[in-house]
Amino acid sequence: MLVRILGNLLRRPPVIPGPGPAPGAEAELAARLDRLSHVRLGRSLAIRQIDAGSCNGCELEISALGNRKYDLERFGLRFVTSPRHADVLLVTGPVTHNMREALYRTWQATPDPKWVVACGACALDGGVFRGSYGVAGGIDQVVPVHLRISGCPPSPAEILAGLVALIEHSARPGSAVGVGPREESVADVAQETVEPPRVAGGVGIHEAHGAGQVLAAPAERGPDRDLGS
Amino acid sequence: MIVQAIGAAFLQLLQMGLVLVAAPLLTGFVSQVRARLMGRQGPPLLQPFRDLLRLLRKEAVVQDETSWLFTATPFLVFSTLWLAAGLVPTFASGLALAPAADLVALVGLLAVARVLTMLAALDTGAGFGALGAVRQSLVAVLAGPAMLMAIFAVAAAMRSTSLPRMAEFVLSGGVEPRLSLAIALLALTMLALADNARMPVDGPGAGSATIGGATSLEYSGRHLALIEAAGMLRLLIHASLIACIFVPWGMALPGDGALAPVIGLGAFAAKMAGAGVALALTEVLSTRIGIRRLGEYGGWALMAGMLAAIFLSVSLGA
Amino acid sequence: MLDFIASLGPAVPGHHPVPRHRLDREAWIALVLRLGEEPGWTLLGEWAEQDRVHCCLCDEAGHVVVATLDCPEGRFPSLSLARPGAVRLERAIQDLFGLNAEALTDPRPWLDHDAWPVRLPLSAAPPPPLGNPEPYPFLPAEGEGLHVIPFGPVHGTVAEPTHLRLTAHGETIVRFEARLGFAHRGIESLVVGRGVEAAARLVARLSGDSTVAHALAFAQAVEAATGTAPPPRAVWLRALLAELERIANHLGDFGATCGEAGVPFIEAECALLRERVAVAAEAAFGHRLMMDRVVPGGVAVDLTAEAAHEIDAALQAVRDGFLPLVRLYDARESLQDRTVGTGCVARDQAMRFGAGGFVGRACGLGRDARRLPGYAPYPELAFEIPVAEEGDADARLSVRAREVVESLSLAEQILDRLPDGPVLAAVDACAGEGLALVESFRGEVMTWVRLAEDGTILRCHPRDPSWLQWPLLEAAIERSAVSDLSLCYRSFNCTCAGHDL
Amino acid sequence: MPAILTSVLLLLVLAPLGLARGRGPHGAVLVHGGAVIASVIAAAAALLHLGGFDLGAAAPLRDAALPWLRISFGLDLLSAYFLVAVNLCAAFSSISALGQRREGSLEAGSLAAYPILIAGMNLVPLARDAYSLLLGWGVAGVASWLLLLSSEEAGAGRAARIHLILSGFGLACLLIAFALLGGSSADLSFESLRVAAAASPAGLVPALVILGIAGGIGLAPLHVWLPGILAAGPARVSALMAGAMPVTAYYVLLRAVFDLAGGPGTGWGALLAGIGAATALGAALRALMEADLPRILGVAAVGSLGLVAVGTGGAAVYDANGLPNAAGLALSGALLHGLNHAVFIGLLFLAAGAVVAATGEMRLDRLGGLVARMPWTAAAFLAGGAALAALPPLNGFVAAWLLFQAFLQAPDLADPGLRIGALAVAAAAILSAALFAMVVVRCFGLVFLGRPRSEQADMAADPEPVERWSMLLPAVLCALIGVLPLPLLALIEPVAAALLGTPESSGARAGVLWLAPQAAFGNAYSGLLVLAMVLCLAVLTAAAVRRIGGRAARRAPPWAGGAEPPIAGTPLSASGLAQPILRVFAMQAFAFREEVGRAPPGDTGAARYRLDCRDPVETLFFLPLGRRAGRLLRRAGRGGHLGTPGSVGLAAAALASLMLLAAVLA
Repeated sequence: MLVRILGNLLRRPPVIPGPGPAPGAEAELAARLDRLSHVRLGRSLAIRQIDAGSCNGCELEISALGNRKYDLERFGLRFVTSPRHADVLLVTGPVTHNMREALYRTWQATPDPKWVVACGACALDGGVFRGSYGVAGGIDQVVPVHLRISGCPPSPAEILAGLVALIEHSARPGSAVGVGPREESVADVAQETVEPPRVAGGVGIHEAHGAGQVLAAPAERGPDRDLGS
Repeated sequence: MIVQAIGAAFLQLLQMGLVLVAAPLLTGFVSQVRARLMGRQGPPLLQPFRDLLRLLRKEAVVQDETSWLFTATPFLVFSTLWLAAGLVPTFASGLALAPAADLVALVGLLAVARVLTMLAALDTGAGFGALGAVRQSLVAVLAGPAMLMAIFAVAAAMRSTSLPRMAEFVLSGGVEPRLSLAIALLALTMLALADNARMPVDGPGAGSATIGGATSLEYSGRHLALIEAAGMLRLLIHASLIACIFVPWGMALPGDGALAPVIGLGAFAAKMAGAGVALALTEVLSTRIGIRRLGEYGGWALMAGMLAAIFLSVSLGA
Repeated sequence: MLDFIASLGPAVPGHHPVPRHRLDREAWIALVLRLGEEPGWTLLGEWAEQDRVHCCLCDEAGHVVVATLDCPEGRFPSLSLARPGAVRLERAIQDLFGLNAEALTDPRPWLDHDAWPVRLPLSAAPPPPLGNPEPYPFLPAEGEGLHVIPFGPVHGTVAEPTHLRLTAHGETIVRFEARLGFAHRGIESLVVGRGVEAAARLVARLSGDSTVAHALAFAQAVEAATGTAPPPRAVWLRALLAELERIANHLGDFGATCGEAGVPFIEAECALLRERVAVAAEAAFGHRLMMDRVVPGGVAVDLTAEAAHEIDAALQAVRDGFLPLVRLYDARESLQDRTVGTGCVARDQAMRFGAGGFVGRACGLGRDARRLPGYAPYPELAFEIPVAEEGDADARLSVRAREVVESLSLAEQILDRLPDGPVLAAVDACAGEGLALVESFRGEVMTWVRLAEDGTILRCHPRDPSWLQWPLLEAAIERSAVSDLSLCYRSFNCTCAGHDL
Repeated sequence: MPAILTSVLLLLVLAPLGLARGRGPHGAVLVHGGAVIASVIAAAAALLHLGGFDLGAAAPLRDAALPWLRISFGLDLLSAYFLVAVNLCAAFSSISALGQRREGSLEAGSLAAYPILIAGMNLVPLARDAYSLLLGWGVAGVASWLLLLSSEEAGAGRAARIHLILSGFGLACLLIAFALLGGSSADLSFESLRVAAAASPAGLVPALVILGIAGGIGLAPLHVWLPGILAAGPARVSALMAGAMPVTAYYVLLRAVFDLAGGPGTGWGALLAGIGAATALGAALRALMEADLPRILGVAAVGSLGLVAVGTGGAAVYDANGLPNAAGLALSGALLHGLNHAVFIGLLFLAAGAVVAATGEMRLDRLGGLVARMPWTAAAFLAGGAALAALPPLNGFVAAWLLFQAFLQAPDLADPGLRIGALAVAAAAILSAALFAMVVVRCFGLVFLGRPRSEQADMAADPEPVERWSMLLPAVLCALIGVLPLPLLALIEPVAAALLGTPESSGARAGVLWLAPQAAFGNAYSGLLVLAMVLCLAVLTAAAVRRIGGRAARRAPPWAGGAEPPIAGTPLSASGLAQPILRVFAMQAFAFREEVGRAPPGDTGAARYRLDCRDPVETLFFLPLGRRAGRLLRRAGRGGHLGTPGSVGLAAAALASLMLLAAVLA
């Protein structure tokens, strides 16, 4: 083991070349958020993953981001346990009614500026589970979504591309959403949130994979609030 | 006399600044080396600075019903550890603040930081954070005494508990290698691992098994930045403490020329790099011990400290 | 057992491949009583329709039978007194169908958190919600100075939603209870009225890590109900997919458990091997998790020669990479210090709950659906079912490590002997009932379907093995310290998504 | 000297006044106000004497003594130092009592006994002969017994009985010790005792004195009862009995063994240090087991005195082995800690009293969240706790630092056994300090932090300003001594030097701003610098953080994994907090046993948990003894529940019989 570990120092890591930011996503993100207040977080983002009722396929792929091949940490991204430490909520699954409150509370516990990334087909609009009595349908029904990563499940490379777009974006001045106290309830947020465009088509056998793309969605929020207000 | 005092004050200022830069660098270096050992590319060396900056720019969420202690603790802990780090000679021994605290007082400062952290965790009231405080209390109860016993041995061999004096004593060749010193080094290393929540006692990403992370679960934004920075400082304190006592070579002494501090800086960087590699190797190669074994681990560290002191006091008399 | 059940009531025609007997109330009670005397009879599942309940039993010889009780009054005698594994299944039946389990030892609600827009969603006329959610009553713990440590439903770093509630005194665990149902998406209601293809896609998303096993069980059940025979090449390919999935998951969990015990090196290596399998699966079948590749009637994609080669290479890489890690695990006493004796499951408890998979096999129960009752093509393949006796985390790890080796060999055998031919057969649209048992990496998946005349789904119940393993996880954690919680949790790796439906 | 005697007389006059006006509206104010004035005067006069301002002490009151009782009083450095400590504690307790006007009418007997207790504790250091010393001791003992008797706390009667037995036992031991010391001579004045002791060193005297005071300061194995006694009284009495009384007992030890008998020698010194270390360690562990705030503080008081004993014993060993510098360091540390003890233990009891008065609760598990509701009390408690835990920059750390520096000299001891013994004692003492830090975290964390765990705790409020100052003053004093210890050490060193008979320069005050004992080169500590630097850096940090990051902040409910807070039962329990430490340390020594009755999976019955933890001394030895003694006492006197006249009569009778016994023996 020692030999292998020391050998690792000499070997080149088997990492894939860093995926560039997903095309289009960054421009979208910037266009949507620039009018909000200017906070620059730099090349460092902490991610709190939330499973809001997914089939755990997305979780498998998200976990894979930590392995040597994708090596999430080289971009300055890392997963954290407490939402208090997080900047990004990476949410998967069609929000089940049973997880609705928990998702909202976690969102509320996260300090501003923060982003919500909807990851996977179900997270966008409920996916195959849309219409069930148990499912609220789409993350944006509960919290505002800033970035959407489709696919069932999206491959690690696709998730990584989305997250890299986000970090590129956060490294640029004038990126993040405002900071301010808020007291809304789940219902308020849901009302505030405009129905974002849905991904065309369901998830079929052949389009399920490789068709993953990153879409940016508007985050319609209340009136802009400046830092420190 | 005045020139000397100004020189000491200047060195002290330099030292206070140096530790602020060196602490995140050491942490970043350790995670970089660890990542490379695991065959990953790992985060950039400067990532800890970026993380701290990001946290500083964020909003701070403070839990309901916490008191002033919760918000004051990050500042107090950080400044306490900053002072403590500034008191350990790194590149030069003639520091102005040296008489403010010797090694014993340094242990006291570390204890203050630990107690404050635990109180802040208890202030959040409940759940896992409080359990983190419980676990940290076990580390604290074992680490402080074990460290003092190891210091006892070292101080008895070097006839002082003042760090600059100890370093100078070693540099002057006044101490021959002894078994007791090796055991004391072992004890101090074990404690450094335990106190910094490093493997094999603890490690990142262990969920409910962690000690270190649990107490800071409710912190966010600038408070979290300070808590994390304090953690980095603590690691630096332990590393530079061991370097100062056991390998002081390269350190600039008060009488040395103007170039000596520069050499001292280089030597310090090399020592910290060595410590970083050693730590990363330990973390990659070891298995985390269960918390039920934590008592044993601390007990062994305490025993090692005791043993060092006993060996030394027996051999000194002979 | 078959004779006994047959003596209780008449067999229902059109149920394949195992018999289903309709029992009356007295016979059902006789069955409950008999179950109390026969520890060897395993309760594989219990599910309901709007006015009847079914249970599936398996004896030591691998005979499987389904018993049905019509309950027009909306109540049925509970099996929980004889088989504690039935408790949660019956609580779910109460929540979804409103059928009342009499003398249920634990009548608290289960999947229903009072958050749905309806109550009893699968009953004939779902009433509106009560709208006044009451706090869930957790099981009590008594003693001086106890405190509660809650985790979740958002917990860990990347984890499924479940609320874990620990009652402890310092580091001593006094009680551990998991509350599930957070991932309840209502799959059982979504599939109703859909065609088998659409339903297959939903069932494949029951639990992403065992998507092949669930899809396979569903496909087999549908094929049994409709009398479809999948082409031989499809049967063999399905087994290949299933073995690849087993290998990938065992690798991931072996690494994660070692990582939890504090050996990040093994975790990193295993993660890379798992990635290797996923990449090969994508190259060969076009999906990293092989989701939607198994469909009723066969498989959706054929395996090309290059793809077979790619898989072969991946298998070889896993073999080369994994065996040294297992040796490393065996050689490290400090690692085994964490795993040996941690999270112990007693054999009799595992039997009472009918836990299958590596959880059961780690405490001496050798049940494996691939062998008993067995399904094609496994009777033609040479493999062993590893069993350990200790029931602790170490035993589970070693069982899983040996299963990886067996699965590698199985996959290689399949690649060697893969028959030629078509891979998809048409599924007739006809009425029928089918049951299938398929071994997922966690244990046997039991899926039961009833099809309507037009071939749409009338009722489908996929029972994930986690149903029977969660209670054992709770018991195993109670015997450990708080600090071993995540290690224990990982060594079981029960799924929430698969369980919550 | 006259000032001190005057204040003692004032206190003695207050007693009948209290008895007479006790039921009146102003009785309590009169008595406690008088006590404040008397103790402040006495403390100031003693401090002045210590500082070298001679206020007529040159002429001891021998002539003014009552010839037929051969009572004589006087003042030297040692007496003056202890008078400072005792009267500081007395002053703070009296101020606190003065502030507690809401209690209305106190029982007259209690009002009368209170000034007598202070007077008795003043008489002990003032005494110039064994007889007067024992008289003072006896007066204090009986007065505190009366105070306990009049307490309304549950178990006070039993505590009073035990206290009386312990006092009587201590008195008897001391009597015999002095008798042995005096030998054939009937003159019990200190001068003649000194001469007599020098002529024939009495080997058993140190043992008898140690045994005599062991009950008073709770040295192991007599530590079992003291916490109960200390926890039983009202706050002002507990503060006095825990803060000042043991210091008086410690004075008796120093006077009898070091001054009169010329030092205990290596053997008894080592024994004292060993017992002290064992006491401190045991007390720290016990304090982690207790669940009531006053009891924890009682145990903590015992532990803090254990450290004093460690220093004293160490000083004796060093002195006997020709290491005067180390001896001076150790004794300075011990003396300083004695004064610290009087201040911070008094403070902690007063703060605990305020908490109990405000909430009616003393169980840790029923308190919580008081830091927002009683901010001043919390601040004072935190200061006292930090002093107890020997955390810089408070006074407790200065004493611990001096003791550690003294122990660093252990390798210079010639005897290897002693060296290793010193190491063991040092390790135990250090460990106990670390454990006490946890005791403080546990107390402060559960009482003042988190969310209130009972309605009473939620409704609590800080006490009135007078009572508040009675806690804040000692807290400030703790910080002051910790930050600027040198002036005090300058006063202590001559005391230590006089006791050890060494030149004065042995001590710890070579530096200007920092402590720098000459014995060890380069070792230095400055609380002032540390505190100033930490505060500067904190301000600097806060400014920098604000500049970089702004100050956006919001309050939010706790994040409990997305579950709805608050979740019932989540606050950490007092015993749960201590469990991991106790499991490591107390498994064997305290028979720490946990039993978990787990329900099998599927069973909905309750899981059960039981914890067993006992002090072995208690179970093996004292429980049976105590039972027998209790039976005896109950039969003899019906114990606790006499009326006021009855108890006063009983007290007078007890005092008279003690005096008679003493006179006869003398």
